[in-house]
Amino acid sequence: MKLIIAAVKPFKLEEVREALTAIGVRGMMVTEIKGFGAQSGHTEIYRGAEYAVNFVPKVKLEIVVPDALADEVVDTILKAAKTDKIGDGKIFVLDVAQAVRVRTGEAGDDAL
Amino acid sequence: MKLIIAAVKPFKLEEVREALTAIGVRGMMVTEIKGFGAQSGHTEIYRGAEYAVNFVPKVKLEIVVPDALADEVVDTILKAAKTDKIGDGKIFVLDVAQAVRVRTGEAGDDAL
Amino acid sequence: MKLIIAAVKPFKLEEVREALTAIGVRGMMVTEIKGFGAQSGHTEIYRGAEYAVNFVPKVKLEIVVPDALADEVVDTILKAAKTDKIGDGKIFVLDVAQAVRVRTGEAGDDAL
Amino acid sequence: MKKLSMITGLASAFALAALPALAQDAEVVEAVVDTIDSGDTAWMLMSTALVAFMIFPGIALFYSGLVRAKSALSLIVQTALIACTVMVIWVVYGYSFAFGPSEGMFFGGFGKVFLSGVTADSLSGTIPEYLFIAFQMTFAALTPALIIGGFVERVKLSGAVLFCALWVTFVYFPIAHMAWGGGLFGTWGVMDFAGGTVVHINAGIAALVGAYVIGPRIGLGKDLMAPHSLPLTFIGTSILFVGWFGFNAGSAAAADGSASLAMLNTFTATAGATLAWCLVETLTRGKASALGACSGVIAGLVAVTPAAGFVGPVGAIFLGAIGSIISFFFVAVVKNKFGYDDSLDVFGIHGVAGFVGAILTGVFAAPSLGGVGFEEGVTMGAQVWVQIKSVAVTIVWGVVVSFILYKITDVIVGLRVSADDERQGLDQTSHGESAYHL
Amino acid sequence: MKKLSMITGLASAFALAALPALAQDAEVVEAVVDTIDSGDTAWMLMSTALVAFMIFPGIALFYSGLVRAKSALSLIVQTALIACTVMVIWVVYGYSFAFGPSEGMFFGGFGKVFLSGVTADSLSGTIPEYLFIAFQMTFAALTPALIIGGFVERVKLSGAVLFCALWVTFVYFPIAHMAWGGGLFGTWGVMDFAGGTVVHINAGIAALVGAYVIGPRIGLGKDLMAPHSLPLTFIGTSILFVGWFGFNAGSAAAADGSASLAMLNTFTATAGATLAWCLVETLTRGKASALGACSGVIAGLVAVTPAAGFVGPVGAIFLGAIGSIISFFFVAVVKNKFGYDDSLDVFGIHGVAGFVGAILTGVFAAPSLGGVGFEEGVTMGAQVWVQIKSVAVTIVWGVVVSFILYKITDVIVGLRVSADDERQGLDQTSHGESAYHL
Amino acid sequence: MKKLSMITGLASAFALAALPALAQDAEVVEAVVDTIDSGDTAWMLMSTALVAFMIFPGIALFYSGLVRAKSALSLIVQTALIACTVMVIWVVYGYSFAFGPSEGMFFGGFGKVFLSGVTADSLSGTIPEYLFIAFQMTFAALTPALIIGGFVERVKLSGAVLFCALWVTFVYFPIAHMAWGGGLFGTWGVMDFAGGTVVHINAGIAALVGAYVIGPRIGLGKDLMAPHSLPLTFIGTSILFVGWFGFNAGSAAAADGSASLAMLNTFTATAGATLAWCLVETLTRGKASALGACSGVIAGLVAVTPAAGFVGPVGAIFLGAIGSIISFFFVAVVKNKFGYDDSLDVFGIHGVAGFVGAILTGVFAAPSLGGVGFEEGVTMGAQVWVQIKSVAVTIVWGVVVSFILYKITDVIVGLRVSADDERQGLDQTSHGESAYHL
Ligand SMILES: Nc1ncnc2c1ncn2[C@@H]1O[C@H](COP(=O)(O)OP(=O)(O)O)[C@@H](O)[C@H]1O
Ligand SMILES: Nc1ncnc2c1ncn2[C@@H]1O[C@H](COP(=O)(O)OP(=O)(O)O)[C@@H](O)[C@H]1O
Ligand SMILES: Nc1ncnc2c1ncn2[C@@H]1O[C@H](COP(=O)(O)OP(=O)(O)O)[C@@H](O)[C@H]1O
Repeated sequence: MKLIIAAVKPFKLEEVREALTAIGVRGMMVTEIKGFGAQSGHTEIYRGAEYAVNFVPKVKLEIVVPDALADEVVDTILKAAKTDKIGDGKIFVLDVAQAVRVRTGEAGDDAL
Repeated sequence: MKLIIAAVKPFKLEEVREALTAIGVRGMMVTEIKGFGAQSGHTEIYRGAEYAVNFVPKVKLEIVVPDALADEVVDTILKAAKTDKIGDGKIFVLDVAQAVRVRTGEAGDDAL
Repeated sequence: MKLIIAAVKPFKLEEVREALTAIGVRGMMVTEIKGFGAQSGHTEIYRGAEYAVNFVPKVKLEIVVPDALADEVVDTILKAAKTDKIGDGKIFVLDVAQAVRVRTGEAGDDAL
Repeated sequence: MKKLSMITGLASAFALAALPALAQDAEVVEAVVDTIDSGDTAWMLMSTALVAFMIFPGIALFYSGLVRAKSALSLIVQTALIACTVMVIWVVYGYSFAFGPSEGMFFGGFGKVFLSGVTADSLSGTIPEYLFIAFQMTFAALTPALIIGGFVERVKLSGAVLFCALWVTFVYFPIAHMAWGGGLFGTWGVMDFAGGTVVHINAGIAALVGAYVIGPRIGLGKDLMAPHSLPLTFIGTSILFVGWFGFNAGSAAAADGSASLAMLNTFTATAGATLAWCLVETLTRGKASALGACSGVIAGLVAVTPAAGFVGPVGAIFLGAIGSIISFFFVAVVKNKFGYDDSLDVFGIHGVAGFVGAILTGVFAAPSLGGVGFEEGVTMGAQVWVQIKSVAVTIVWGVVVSFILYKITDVIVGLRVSADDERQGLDQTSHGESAYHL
Repeated sequence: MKKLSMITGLASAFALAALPALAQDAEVVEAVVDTIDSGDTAWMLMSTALVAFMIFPGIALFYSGLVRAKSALSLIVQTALIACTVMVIWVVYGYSFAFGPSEGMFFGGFGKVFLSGVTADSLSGTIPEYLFIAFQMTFAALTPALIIGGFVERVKLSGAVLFCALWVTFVYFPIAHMAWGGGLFGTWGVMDFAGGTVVHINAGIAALVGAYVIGPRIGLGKDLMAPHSLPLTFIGTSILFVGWFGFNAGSAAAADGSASLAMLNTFTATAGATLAWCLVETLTRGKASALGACSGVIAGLVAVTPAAGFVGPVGAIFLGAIGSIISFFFVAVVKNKFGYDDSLDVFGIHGVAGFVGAILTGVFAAPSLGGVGFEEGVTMGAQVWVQIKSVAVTIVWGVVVSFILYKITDVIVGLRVSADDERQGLDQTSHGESAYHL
Repeated sequence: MKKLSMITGLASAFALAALPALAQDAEVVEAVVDTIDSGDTAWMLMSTALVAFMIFPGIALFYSGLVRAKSALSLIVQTALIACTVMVIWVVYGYSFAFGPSEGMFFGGFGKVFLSGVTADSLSGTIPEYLFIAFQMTFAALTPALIIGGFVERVKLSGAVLFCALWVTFVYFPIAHMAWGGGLFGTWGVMDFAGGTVVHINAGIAALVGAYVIGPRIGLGKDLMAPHSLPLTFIGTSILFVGWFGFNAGSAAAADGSASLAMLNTFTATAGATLAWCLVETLTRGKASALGACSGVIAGLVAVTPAAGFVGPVGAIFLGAIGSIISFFFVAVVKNKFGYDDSLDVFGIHGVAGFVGAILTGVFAAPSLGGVGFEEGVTMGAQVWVQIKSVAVTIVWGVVVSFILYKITDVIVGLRVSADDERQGLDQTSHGESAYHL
């Protein structure tokens, strides 16, 4: 199994989720994060005080899928999250040793 | 070492934490996440506008433990997080190459 | 490639980010988390009701870097995040199988 | 109307002799003061708006901030619908039951249902009767909204609204009639300037009974149930504080010396109570808290309510402080010994500080303690005894009737939501919304 | 000034005969009431502060809570700058255009630009003219701030401010003159106690035209656009509610029976409307919501605005409920059939409930329905016809002139921000701030 | 009491000749106006409630929203306990020190400690003395609460409360006596309608000295210290705005033309100041901000405070705008050149706009600029010189005495928390709470 981690633009979340559901992904974990990368942040001024906010809001998706599905998931996210503008995000793939479903105790691909 | 990632129901957090402490887990990272899975979300209506909220609030636990402890940790979470209702969550296990404690610089199992 | 996960004290975030930028890290994902570890939480009392808050606010950094850079990143975080007081945090290193940049589709070290 | 007549009469007699509020022949008084006073009317218009402010959003925010985020809106909806229901009831029969023309001890009769006979020219003392109706309506609408603090995060909306509709009918209107409408307490010569008994003790009792009947929240004593937003609670507290000037000083029914004294006392009692609560906190656990300050403010306001126009400004400081300290010990110590979940301490603060205020009004009104004094021939002991008697009647009436009404409500629409709904939070399950999308 | 004179005259004549507001010879009235009344002045000082409270922070919070967090501050800045701009305009020429001495049907003339000739001794009825100027200024400043709810999260700040400056000049002042300054509607004998036509219908129309001209938000119907903080919206709603007592009861321009009736009606209409909205919600989708309660409150307040001093307290319940139900169906059903994005339902609530209120004022004012009655010799049918005529004039004037002014504004400074800026949120891109750093 | 007598006298003399406030023989005035006026009383009851609203929750929210979330509650607790402490002090000896019967230049004496001799019948002009006491109490309680903005997120609660108790005793009461109690400034004929010098300059100076003595926050200029909730700050600002009508128009001590003018000027000065701040922001950095709008509102209100009843509505626009622009440059440019951390710009706004307002009152009061004019025989130059002299005395007194009192406080209970506590946030470490559990 693979864990696919993707950082994407917040307003793309729904589109990505729908695209993934369409190819059979049945679960994911979504976190609001602050991204740092090539896309620069912004400046806020409060009366005299100027603050550089170096982080950009992003959402992180974590999806565990059977090995066979991993490439398709990456491709699907690639397509759905793309705006061709800087800051579109990154996808990382990691190996997963084991997966278990809490409710049933099922393990492995069955748990996903 | 293993990284154990678990998505569980928010109101189960304290119970899981206590159960893990009882078997000797000494640290973890907890994140509030939005879960997507078999458990369906809900609908909110604001005046005429209807929104399907597809995500369900969950908490994600990330725990790094020595290899020897990993199975017990998974079992403990399984037991403590279970309500036998849909949406009880998932547990994933990944390999960890290295761990370091910032304060002391200790590495490996000693760092946990 | 390696995924480096670090839990550090929130007020150290900027310092760590700057130190990492200085050694050539060009991206990361930052999440506000609740940490559990040796550093104890605190107690809050609301009228008669006393609550033990067992978690301590931390920030989690996730950084994917080429294998060659991994050790330097760990060292840099070690140095920048250190206050020599309990709760300074942990660093974990995991293997990453693949990385892709959404905007361009570049893969591997090029994507970072 | 009598309440106004009384206090108005009192006010004009103020220079000569200080008298406790007591039932007089309304016609006689009206014969004397039968023209409108634009200054009094201006102040009562404002006082009415101020008490309305205590409901929307005062009490709703105070309560909403104290619960978990997943139920923050439920307190808002419940407050709004209860208050609106009572307003409709008020013009239909509430005003008549409480202030109607009947001579009964417990009931004003049907003579003024649908406000029959009232026109824009009708006067109540020196102000239009429509204004008196509006002012009293805000009291009637606020009181049941206080009760819901006893069983937050688990009550059914329909249950809460139905119970409150029954409760104003069978508890609030009768007791308001006894105290202000020329009924029982009035004939006894009770001193209750702005409604300590009718409003606060009454609400505290009903909340306690409700907490007992409905049972504690799931996870009580185990889950983190800390207030989700103390700034919200502080805004609510402050609005209650400011609105209370209408409540207390408005109860003089005139813009005069009595109203001014009531306002000054409302300040000083609150100051004494807030300092006292925070001091006790500091002594017992080393820290003064924001919720402590807010609790002290409310305790002081409750304690001074019956006393506002009767005690002196320095006496009010002590009165507020005593009410506050006793409430603190009740909430922080006594309550924990029992198993009930009066979640937002309606009984612990409104009830307890209400008792203390009612009794101490009979004490601090003494001229030797800076008060305006008792009625001719009444001793402090006698007055305290009257105060105790009316509190006792209120408690017995409140416990018995509220209990019955909760049971009736439970049978008709049910009082408590399902455990799953409670766990998910009332905002989602009862209202289909989330308080925040940040 | 005439508005005041009229209603003051009305108030004193109340006992004899109930008359709708109509234009009288101002000098004659002034000859009668030429001394200051401190009670009336006290109430109008307070009413003015209450209407100011509706702007800062009432409407700003109401709107701010309803948008996404990334645009929460933009509503605050827009409200503040629009209101401040109109205040400056008001003393420069607005007061003169609306209430100036000219005898025109649509225009008060230049006679009082820069408030020329007004001193601290000038009276308007029984209150200082400075106070009348301030009271009316708050109405003029509030109305355009209502409009921006029609095109939130996408309008340029400069566009919003410029449009509003033009709009008060070419729409608000003329229509205020027609209704209150001795102009057209006044000569017809329209009954508009506190400005249902001038304020609410007017704002609703302008918002609708604006929503149409500016176009919908990016992602409408696809993205989650749920209110970011309903507690904020509830605070705003409550402040609007309390401020509205100044708006409605202050429109009596005196502390008297008429003001008292207006206040009582404001309560009961709101109660009826809130219960009605929540009831319809419960019947149609099973749940009463907090936003529903807030919407009902506003719908009731809008509906009762023209009727406040003319109908009876029980009639007001029905009037509020009817306005609320029609607004509900408009907002929840009708609106969805069209493609426009009147984001915060300014037309759906202020416009629609405004129509209903204006028409029904002519109905519920009938003595048989508990109202104060029509002017000597006027039938219900005739009055309703007058009401319809003035609404119609307002609509036509509003649609045409607003449309032209939006186009002019678009040419001069532009109306809409770029898509990227809109997506990132106005707070960052127009104001360089974030509402929250939690 | 003299303040009231003066301004009341002034108000009645308004038609004949416009006079600046000056000390008169109190007995003479009282002989003339010795009956209660219910309209004036109604307005002063309301004004008192409005100023209370500025404290609870006005200033507390304004400040709380501007700090980081981890210290949001500390501002609330500090404000509450300081205000309550001063209220107790006020009835014990504060009123006597400031407004007591002594003829001294700096001190009212002990004649009215514990409000001795005051009854519900005592009058102060046309209102009950109890009411005058309450009104003045809110000023005394508000002023020290302003000061704490200078050293937020690092001060010890006990240190803040003790300092403020000392400060009102040795700075506020003497200066209030000088300005309003028949003391020094009064004999000079200073024009300070509502307390620009006593309240704002005074508080600004004390905050600046405090910021200097206590030192900057850890991480200043490095860590993100952006306001944690600008909506909270906006609510606070708006409540200050509305409350300020009580502050300014209430300072007329009557419901009359002078109060009306003061109210209108409060509007127009705020409008001018807010527009000016946002305009300068737009010109200098391209964006108008919500915090800028809030800052402009406060700067305008401060600037118009001394001038409220003396200048014309158009003059007030300019006065507000000038005060606002100078504050902007102070806060955005000048302050950064110095190392001190007057965290919430108490000096930068209250101090600086206070100076500007005090001086310009002497200018814009000129009849040629639309003002009500100077006292018989006084030239603009002479008046400006008097204004400067009283500001100068206030500054010198404030700097010297405040500095000593900070040092004394530091010795007795300490002024600053430990670095660890500061880093973790005062809410946890001083109060044992969290503002939010979302
Ligand atoms: N090396 C990295 N490790 C982890 N996350 C990264 C890394 N590089 C980028 N990211 C994430 O991807 C987001 C987008 O990256 P960025 O460099 O801004 O733009 P782009 O993807 O267009 O090159 C960042 O905000 C960050 O959250
Ligand atoms: N494939 C997956 N990858 C990552 N997280 C998952 C995956 N499947 C489920 N989850 C997480 O587990 C939670 C529970 O899963 P769900 O399918 O709703 O119920 P159940 O665990 O009872 O089958 C989800 O909300 C989501 O956070
Ligand atoms: N075994 C672990 N797995 C995951 N995270 C951990 C683990 N141990 C500690 N952490 C994280 O590191 C933080 C600091 O650890 P803690 O034990 O408090 O102090 P120290 O690092 O000084 O030993 C914790 O708050 C937690 O977020």
